[in-house]
Amino acid sequence: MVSSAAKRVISEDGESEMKTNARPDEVRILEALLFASKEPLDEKTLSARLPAGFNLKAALAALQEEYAARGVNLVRLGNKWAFRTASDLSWLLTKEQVETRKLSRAAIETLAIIAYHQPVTRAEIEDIRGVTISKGTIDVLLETGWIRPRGRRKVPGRPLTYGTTEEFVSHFGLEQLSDLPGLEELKGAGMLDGRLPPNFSVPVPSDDPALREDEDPLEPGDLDYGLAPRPTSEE
Amino acid sequence: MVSSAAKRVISEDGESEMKTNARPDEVRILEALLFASKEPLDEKTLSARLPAGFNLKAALAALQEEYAARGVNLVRLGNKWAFRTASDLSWLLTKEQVETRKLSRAAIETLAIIAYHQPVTRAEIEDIRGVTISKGTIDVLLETGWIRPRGRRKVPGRPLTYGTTEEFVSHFGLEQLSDLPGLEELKGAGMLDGRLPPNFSVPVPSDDPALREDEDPLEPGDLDYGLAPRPTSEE
Amino acid sequence: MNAEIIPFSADVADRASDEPALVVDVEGFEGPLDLLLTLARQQKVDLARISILALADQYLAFIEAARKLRLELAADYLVMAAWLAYLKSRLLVPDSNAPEGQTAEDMATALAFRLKRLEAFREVAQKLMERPRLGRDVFDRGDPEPIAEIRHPQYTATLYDLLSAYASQRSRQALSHVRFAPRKVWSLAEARETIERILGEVAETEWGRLDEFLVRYFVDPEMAATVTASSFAATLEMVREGVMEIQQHTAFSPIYLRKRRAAAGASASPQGETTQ
Repeated sequence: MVSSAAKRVISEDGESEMKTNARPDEVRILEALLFASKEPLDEKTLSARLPAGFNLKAALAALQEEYAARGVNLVRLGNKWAFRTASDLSWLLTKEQVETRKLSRAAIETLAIIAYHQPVTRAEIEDIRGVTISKGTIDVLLETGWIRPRGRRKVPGRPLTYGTTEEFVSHFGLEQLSDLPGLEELKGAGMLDGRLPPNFSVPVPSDDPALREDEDPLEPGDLDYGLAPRPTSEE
Repeated sequence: MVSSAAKRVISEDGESEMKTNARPDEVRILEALLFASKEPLDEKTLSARLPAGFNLKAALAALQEEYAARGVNLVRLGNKWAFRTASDLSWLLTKEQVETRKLSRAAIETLAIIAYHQPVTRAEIEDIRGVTISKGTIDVLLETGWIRPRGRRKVPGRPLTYGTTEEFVSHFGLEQLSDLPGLEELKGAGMLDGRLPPNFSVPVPSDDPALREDEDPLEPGDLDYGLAPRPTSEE
Repeated sequence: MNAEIIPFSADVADRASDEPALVVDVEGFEGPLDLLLTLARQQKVDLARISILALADQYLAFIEAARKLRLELAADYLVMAAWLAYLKSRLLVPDSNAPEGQTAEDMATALAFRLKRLEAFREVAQKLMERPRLGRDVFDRGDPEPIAEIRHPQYTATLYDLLSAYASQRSRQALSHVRFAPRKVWSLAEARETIERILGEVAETEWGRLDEFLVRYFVDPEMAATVTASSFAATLEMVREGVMEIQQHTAFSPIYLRKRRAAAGASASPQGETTQ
């Protein structure tokens, strides 16, 4: 728990003063930082503005609990934190809704395969869907910022592998990737190990940027391909 | 008033559950509206977006009080309302960044004259350099923290005299100012031309803060001029 | 392709009468697997227990119907049709003498797995899209408070920069003094200024010797010639202007000068110490 002693407040002119306030100042700082930002903030960024030795994890947990019943909630998104409006109030906020490009069925399915099956190559996506992916589908998904090329599979042709991004996690409000709805059932039914040799353990989707054993890092220039990612070698 | 029935909360897995909480719905709604709005909202706009019969003033007052001790406050801006970082935490909204800059040729030449010839007035620097010095040059040098006004010369107009600081000595890796190379060393290093006139000399520099015989102490207020140091009397 | 709709008759018998007839818009399918999955759903059984044989029949009937209507079908659909026809023949007429390898049952199981997998991904895709989404169901701070950047300039300069700047400007300045310090020419303007000052010092009517007045300027022997020449030229100029009078009795003899009297027309003769 956060220390409950009176907190040192750094006032604008840099001097210190004692403040008697039931609310610990570290929590106020945390609150202010997270509130001011549109983007989720990681714990490192938050720590940089807080006194050394401050128990950030405990404070975040306390703040999250404190805001749980409010119109604005503190949510964890991957390894970042952000305030978001409570999801049950969406009916009030129609004015704030942003026009989003409606994704085609092909794009939605492709996104789901990338999310649940990552890292995954284009050929693997095509195998699952039983149809070739049009170039535009991957482009549209890259444009959303939800997917990214993350490496190359160590197989002949060295195809690009795709995975999801932090924006994906933030957009769909996932605390972590394993919170993907229906993931357990999908895994339990053996749907994620179709192509792998039987001695492989069942893969779990992971957006951990660390490459898998069967992935090579991207090469210079690969990210330029990002927006037109159909390396001929993959065919 | 908004229905006070238990609210439908969409939990993370998309299912609904009943949630009983003591927090009045009005405040949650207001909180979410103000949080998500792109601009401060006036009471008329808020009312229009809230269920009929909603006691706006009461909800605003309640919310304002609730947030008063927090890192984020509900503030009234004219006749509009918005969440803003608490004013004592406004320093959180600044990011200090160090930007490396190279000194201009004129600045480094002026600095060198001040280092060797201190205490020295602007007019004396100009006399040694054979060119006039722009106001900006002295300003930049004062900004570096490497020079300081140290007194006033006992001559008509009582111009400021400049000298170097301890930061100067440490920045240039000197143990003391008198470690600056003299005439013979500069010649030896090939920096000074061999064909100099016989009366050419290089002073032995000293940053002894004690005033010289021809210096008066700075007057109150002189140091405020420090960052805009062209007192008209010096012209 | 036209937006033609094919009622899919092969299936009609199995369907409850209140259901709309399956309308098949070929364009609406995302490939043969999608078409197969749609057909499989009509069997209303778990995909694991689906009759691949019946499914193959339905698929082949669909392709046949589409061909009759002269609909263009992508090659994918035709390849699948050929494969299903082959699978069907092997399922119907098992070849007991076939070497070990993939059996018709394995092929059917693999197809069933792919259909099941596609359906499973469709289901999770749907669930994913139904999650509370940012900008649709939940919102971030609409009016974020920007972080202002305060830049602290950090100046850099090396000792070498400093020393070479010092040395080079001192040398430059010292050498320029050496070049221009000795003035070898006394300009006409300088001469005139000096003579005017001298004239101011002498009494109105007195004649004075020019070289006596200028003696202090002859200290540097190098200057003698230029001082004499310039001051003589300056005096002539001033005489012409009527500011002063001048006389010299013989060539190379001393030159006398005095202020011109303001009103008096006649010029008095020089004082006694001069020789006529």
